[in-house]
Amino acid sequence: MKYQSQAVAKPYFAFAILLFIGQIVFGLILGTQYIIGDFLFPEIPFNVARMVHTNLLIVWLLCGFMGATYYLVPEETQCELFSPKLAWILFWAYAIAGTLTIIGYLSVPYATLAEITGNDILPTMGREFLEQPTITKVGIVIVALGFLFNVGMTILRGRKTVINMVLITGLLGLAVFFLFSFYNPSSLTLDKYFWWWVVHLWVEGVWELILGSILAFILIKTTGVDREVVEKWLYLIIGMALISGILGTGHHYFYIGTPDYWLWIGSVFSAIEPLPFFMMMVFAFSMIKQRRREHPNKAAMTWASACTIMAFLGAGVWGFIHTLAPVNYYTHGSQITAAHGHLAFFGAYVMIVLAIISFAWPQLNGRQSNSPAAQKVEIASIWVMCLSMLAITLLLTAAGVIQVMQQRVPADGIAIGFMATQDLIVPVYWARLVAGMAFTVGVFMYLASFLVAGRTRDQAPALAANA
Amino acid sequence: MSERFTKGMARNIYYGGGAFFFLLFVALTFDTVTVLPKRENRDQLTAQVAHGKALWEENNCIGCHTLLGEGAYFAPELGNVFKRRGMENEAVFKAYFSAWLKAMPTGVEGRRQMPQFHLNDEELNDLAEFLIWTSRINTNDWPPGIEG
Amino acid sequence: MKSGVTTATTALRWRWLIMCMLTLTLALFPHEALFALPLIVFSAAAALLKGIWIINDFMELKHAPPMLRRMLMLWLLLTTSAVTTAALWQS
Amino acid sequence: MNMQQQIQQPETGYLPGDMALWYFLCAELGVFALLIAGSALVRISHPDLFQSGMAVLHPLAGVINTLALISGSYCVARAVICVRHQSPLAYRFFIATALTGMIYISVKLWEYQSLLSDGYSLHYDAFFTFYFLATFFHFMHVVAGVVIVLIYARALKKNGRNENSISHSESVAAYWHMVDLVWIVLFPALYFMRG
Repeated sequence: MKYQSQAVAKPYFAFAILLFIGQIVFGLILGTQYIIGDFLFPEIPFNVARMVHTNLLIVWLLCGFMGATYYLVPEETQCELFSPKLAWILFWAYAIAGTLTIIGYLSVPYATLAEITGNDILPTMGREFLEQPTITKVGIVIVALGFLFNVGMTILRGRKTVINMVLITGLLGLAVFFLFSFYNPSSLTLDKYFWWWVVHLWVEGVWELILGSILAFILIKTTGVDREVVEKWLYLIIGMALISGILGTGHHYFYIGTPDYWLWIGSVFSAIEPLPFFMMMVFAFSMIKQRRREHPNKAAMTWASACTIMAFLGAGVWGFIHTLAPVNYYTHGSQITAAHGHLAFFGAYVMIVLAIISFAWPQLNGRQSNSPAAQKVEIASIWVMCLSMLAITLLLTAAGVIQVMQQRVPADGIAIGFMATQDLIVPVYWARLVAGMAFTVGVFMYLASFLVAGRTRDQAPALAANA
Repeated sequence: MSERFTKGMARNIYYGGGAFFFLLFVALTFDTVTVLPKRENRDQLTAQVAHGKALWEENNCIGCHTLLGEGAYFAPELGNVFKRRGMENEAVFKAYFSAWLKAMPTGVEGRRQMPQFHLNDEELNDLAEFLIWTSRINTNDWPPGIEG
Repeated sequence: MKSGVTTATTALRWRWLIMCMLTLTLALFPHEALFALPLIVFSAAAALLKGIWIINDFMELKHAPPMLRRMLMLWLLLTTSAVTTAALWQS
Repeated sequence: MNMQQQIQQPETGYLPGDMALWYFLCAELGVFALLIAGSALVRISHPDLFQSGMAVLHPLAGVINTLALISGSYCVARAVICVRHQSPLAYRFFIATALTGMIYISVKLWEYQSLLSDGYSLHYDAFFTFYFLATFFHFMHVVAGVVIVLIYARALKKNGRNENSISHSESVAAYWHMVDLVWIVLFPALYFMRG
């Protein structure tokens, strides 16, 4: 750690990991409910568990992004954070608001929550991923503004590198597009249309800028490759991501009431969406190949390089298999979508946040890296998590194929109903639950690596003062 | 010799390409928004339909069901439930719909359960109106079959 | 050095003039059912020739890394044959 | 590098323009290829729509636009040669390129206007959806091309030639040729390949 104020990243990272564990727990509940329909009913109905699962994901990823920003911006700008105090205040505001929201989901029926938080004044609740009460949304906007102010002031004072400029653009975009979550017209199609401006333009737009800049930062630090080289690749990759991703939004506008030309635009542009992910993979591996130093933190490098592979598979390959309109006609809203969602989110965003935590956490604790013994456990946990997530994805894909073949493709009268199809898929759901448990084991191994790191602290390379 | 792959060009592609495609997206959005009223029959979007949509949201129906293919995949698609369960007859559908919601949860052991939402008759009617209106949106012929 | 320039520009000028002539010839083709087939074939051939010249001489990919040149040629071939096949299919 | 050698006989493996741009151009060509291939499929399944749709278009407008773009390509290729030889004519050739682009833009706008006033639009039928999507997307590329050429011509005139001028002018030219290449395939497919 070169700058004192980088330390504010610590609570953000710790809270992110905590929420990650919560997300996994609720994932297991959901996986069980897919098999035993009345599991935990009526205490935790499926919709509540799912809401908690997905909202925790978003909240912890954002928390990880903020932590990553607080960690890397002082180092990139070469000056202390504008106000570490503000970062701490915002952390508590964010953590308390987030926790209260989750408690709200779990303790009262959703309709009651809507009523007590005054949803009728400005209705924004009850839309997928945007279930947060309106006051929570307002809170998110306030935290985001404070955060952007803090980071923006730091960048204005310090060195402006490509990495921190791209990062701040991504964060700014994240905040701007979130504003569309306050727009909820009574026309369903219009509502859905602009709902995607939050969801798609986040995950296939501005979040990729954040992903790219964090990845570029880790690669510069661990490989010692010339900044110029990394930066031009960063520009090119995110440029390609925007070129394909912006009009690629069209692949969500096939069957929700929007005009039919979106069938063309969505298919054509999302067909080239795997390209930036492919380039990212090639980029990461060629940088590692050209490395000029051996960084002791092998675990962080494993996270970063594995991230590009899994992102390419999840966002690139699994996105492509159901993105063309004629295919999507049959797969839209099936378990195929769930398969793609799981691998893409894990590969692109979960892994990059875990990569930066893996890189930054030892440094925040005064070490170059964790001890070799701790890294061994951590790298094993990466393998377990990646393989389990691949298994979940393959099984959900199989579930989706069954669903499409039984429920969608056959003619009316021959096709079986939704619930009957789900009954057919139960064996696959069992296997998926097992894979989910394996993933949980991976998460615990990851946590165990922190314990090992603490115990073997003396074997870890110390951080040179002002290195 | 000049550089073959320059940061300047990569930056121009990022800013130029990003702006170019975002502008195209805005232009297409403008066109979409102008033709949507016809495709979704906005003239039939009554106060009841709007109230139904609010009820749909306040009870987080999207947490289990899909609507026009978006949502959770735990319970059936409801974008065409008016056709599937109401045979496109409003009176039949409303009778079926309110009986169904009042009978929830079924309590059959091991089966997926739908919570009891305690909606009154007016609310049930408006929610049904919303689903009826939704089923008439021009969705480019989706879903492929009646089973959704 | 001067002679090299002249050769290059002369070649470009000729190709440009021939491409313009080809385009104008298309305009003069009679639009009758009898000529539908020749028109399709002729316009496809003209498009191919123009594309090859653009790629090789205007873009100067004749001596570029062969992979890039092949990719562009493949692009030209695929798109031209797609539209031509569709047109021939119809007639 | 020996400049003269490169001019007379460009060495094998020489890439004109910036490599970053070529990534972009290939992606763009990919998009157009999918669009064109998709339209071919639509044409096979709805031949009648293409037949009636193509009859409505104005072949002369297509011919003028093709001449304009080919001439633009010629001018910009000459401009690159002039930049290499430090000839002051480069600026004029770039301006001429932009002018051909403006001819294209005017004709296309007239064409759009007359089609729209006759009631044909993006939503008319499958043919016109394709026609407007593909040509408007291409049209925006021409507009962008004119802007890029003008910006570069101005920079060249103001700052003079520097060690990056050759690469920059080659990049500008490569973009323009790409736009031209796409039109060369679209033009017969839209105006002349009637069944």
